Amino acid sequence: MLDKIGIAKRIAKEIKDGSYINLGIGIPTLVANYIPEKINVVLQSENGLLGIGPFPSEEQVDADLINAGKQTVSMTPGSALFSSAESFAMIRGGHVDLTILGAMEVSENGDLANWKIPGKMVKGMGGAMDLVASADNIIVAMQHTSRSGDSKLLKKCSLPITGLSCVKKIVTNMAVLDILPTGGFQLLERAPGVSVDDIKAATQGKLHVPDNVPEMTF
Amino acid sequence: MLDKIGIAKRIAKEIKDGSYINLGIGIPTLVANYIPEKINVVLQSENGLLGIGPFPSEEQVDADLINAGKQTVSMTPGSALFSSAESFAMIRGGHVDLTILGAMEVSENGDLANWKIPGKMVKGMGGAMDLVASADNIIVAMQHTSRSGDSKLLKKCSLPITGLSCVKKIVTNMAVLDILPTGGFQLLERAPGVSVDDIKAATQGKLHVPDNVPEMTF
Amino acid sequence: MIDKVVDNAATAIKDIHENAVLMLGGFGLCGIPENSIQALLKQGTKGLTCISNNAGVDDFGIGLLLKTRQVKKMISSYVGENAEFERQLLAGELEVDLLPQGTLAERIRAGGAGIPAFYTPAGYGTEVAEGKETREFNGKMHLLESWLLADYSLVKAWKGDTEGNLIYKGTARNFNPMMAAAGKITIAEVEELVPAGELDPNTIHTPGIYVQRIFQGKAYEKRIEQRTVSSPS
Amino acid sequence: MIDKVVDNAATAIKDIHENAVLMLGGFGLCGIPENSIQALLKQGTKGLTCISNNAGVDDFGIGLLLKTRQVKKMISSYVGENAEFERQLLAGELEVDLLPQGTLAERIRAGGAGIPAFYTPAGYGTEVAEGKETREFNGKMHLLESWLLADYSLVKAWKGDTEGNLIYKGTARNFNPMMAAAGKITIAEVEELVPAGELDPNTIHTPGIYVQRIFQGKAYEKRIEQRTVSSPS
Repeated sequence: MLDKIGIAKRIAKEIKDGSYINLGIGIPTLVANYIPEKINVVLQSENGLLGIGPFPSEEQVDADLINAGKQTVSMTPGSALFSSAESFAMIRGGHVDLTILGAMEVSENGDLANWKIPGKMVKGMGGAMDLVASADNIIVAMQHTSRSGDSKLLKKCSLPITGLSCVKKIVTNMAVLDILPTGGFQLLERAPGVSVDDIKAATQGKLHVPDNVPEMTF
Repeated sequence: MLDKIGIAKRIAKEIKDGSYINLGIGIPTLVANYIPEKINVVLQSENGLLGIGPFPSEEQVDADLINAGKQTVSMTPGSALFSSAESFAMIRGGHVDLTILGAMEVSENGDLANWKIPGKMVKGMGGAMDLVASADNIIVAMQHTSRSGDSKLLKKCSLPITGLSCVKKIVTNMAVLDILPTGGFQLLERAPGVSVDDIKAATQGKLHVPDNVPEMTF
Repeated sequence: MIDKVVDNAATAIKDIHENAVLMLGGFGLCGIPENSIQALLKQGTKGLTCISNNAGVDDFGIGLLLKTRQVKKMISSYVGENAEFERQLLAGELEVDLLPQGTLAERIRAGGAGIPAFYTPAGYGTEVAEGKETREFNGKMHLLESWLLADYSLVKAWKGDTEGNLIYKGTARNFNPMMAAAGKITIAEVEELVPAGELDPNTIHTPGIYVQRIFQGKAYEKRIEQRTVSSPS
Repeated sequence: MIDKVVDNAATAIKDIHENAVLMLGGFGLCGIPENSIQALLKQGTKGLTCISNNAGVDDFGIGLLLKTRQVKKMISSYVGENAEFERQLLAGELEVDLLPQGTLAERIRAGGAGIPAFYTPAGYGTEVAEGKETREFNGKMHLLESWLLADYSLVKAWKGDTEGNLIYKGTARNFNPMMAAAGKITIAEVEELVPAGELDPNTIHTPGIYVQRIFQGKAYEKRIEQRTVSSPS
């Protein structure tokens, strides 16, 4: 089983040199810490910044420079600032190469639910619906099951949808899986100490299991 | 009869303090020279400038600073530069208070034709269609008749239309006229030396003539 | 010459009437019109519809106007940091429209730009699509979304000049430029107000044509929601 | 690290193929990609569709590519300064689509911004409306217009950095920023190429994400169409 950092580390391996990436709040934000040094990427913040740098020092903290999670940040050399309309023009126009975000549920045809739980206070979708409707390449970071052991990789999402058929790849605490273009979860890798049977038991949606399912390496 | 400068001078009297104005090529451009000194206006150039100044001195000429007529210009203090999309956002969004442009024909319901003569080389509409479709207040500068004496203030335009029901006021070499909301040319003023009968003879569209038609003053 | 400069926030917002539709710039508490919000609080105008990406926190930003029950309706993309907001929403005292953030930004941009409607893929197949026209373009489904306009837009900039030209700083730009263009009356508060001609025309984010009133703000608190720092390594 | 910087215009445009759809920045001869046009001329690529507000003059700008018959189609708003253009058009050798300038600018902006279609009032009731869907909003008729995209966008900026960030100067900005966003491959030529970090992030007009290749241009002629000067008074 992976912890949150493990999930972030595994996702970091998917990142290609020269990419522009939007990282959601939570585990996705952690991914930035594990991108190999030889790889150069530019992080996009939907509130209007390309080139998110590390958290600032105490002296550098600037209330006018935050990320989409409202955390104070710094800027990398070569960064650019812009409006929210321009930011979502970038996103909607397909200029961001990779979007990494969290999920509550994913269905076997790639539907994503991550914004609303009926009966609970609705905080809003923020930029998630724009991101998932627009990005060509979406990787989801999530727990494979709920605390009570119910699968979150489903035939059909039970929660309100954020976007249809948008997820390409999923990294959970148990496995790495692709969504097949024809539907279904294609199992690619097992987390250390997790068996194929564990994954089968934890996956409600249609799971394609190849003969050989390697353990993740980092 | 007014010459071009006379038409420009008369239009200049219509300009209100604090207005943002787009001036078309030709007579409209001349209007800028006759705006009273106590009145402050900002001239918009649809290629991306608010605050057109006078022509530059020889030393100030900058190929990167032109107006929509491709003439080298200067900038007034407090000017702003922007893209063509932003420029037409301003125009389409109704932020420009007054548009002054030339016309080949105007119809009694305010249709304007000024971009194309069938059989002649078509140069294009440039920004004219955007301006006339968007501006609340359009003043047209034009000759009342063609060289052969045919009226250009018509029941219906014979030339291809630039915009429907868009003209509010017309200043010709012979008269000042409003387009009535219900249709028809409302005669307001005569040019020096021009009689009401001259104007009647030169106007093909429906002309409303009040009892008293004062001569223009400047 | 018509002067856009007003003395202070109270004068600038004086004619904002009950049930007015407002746009308020900012993302979280970053780039919000602090002075205008304080003045509205003092003026007590009620029944406001507030179009703003967020709803502030309990004791700052739009949260202040929620507490005094001056807000009738919020149009936002994310409203999660506010307990009083939650209470009013659950009690049915507050209307809330939640929109995808990019759709919100683009609808406001469309309002300023005279585009009454446009198509976006965001929200297709979700609750957001309910009651909306859909249409396929290039094999992908889209929703028809309409422009948003406001009676008054309240924006905050870093620098401004007497012509109303504005320059924002850092990520405090966010929704401010589009809102400046989408307000019938746009009221800009700035940290530094300079005479016309002092700002480089090439660096202006909001051309003055969009701004009807401008004033020099004061006592900016610029509260930080998540103060995250790197420990020196 | 993937390097966006290329040596010169010839390298930058090398893979532009026959029948490619290009966008070329500029208004008149102001802000046009002079170096890229010269390189295209030398490369001789034919069958080009050129989306550009104007078509240059007989011996400069896109006019050069017209003379060598490399242009199959022009999509522009105003094409009036070019005798060779007129000859080819009347002889049926050149296709021309004329669009209202604001519609052209907004269709390009929509292409970059992922908006497949939008409504504008410009052109309603005119020849431009032929074959287009119309719709009333708020008592006013509008046309449905679709986005424009390009295989390659050729833009010209004043300053650029190695990340592809661009700053334009004066009215040379015009169509360049929207085109930079609407090209599958955007090639930027700049008067001054600086290392990443030298440009103020707050003053950038085109964020580097839109630019795939950048090079330092040379020998800019910056021809002036209408040299108008004030006589000293």
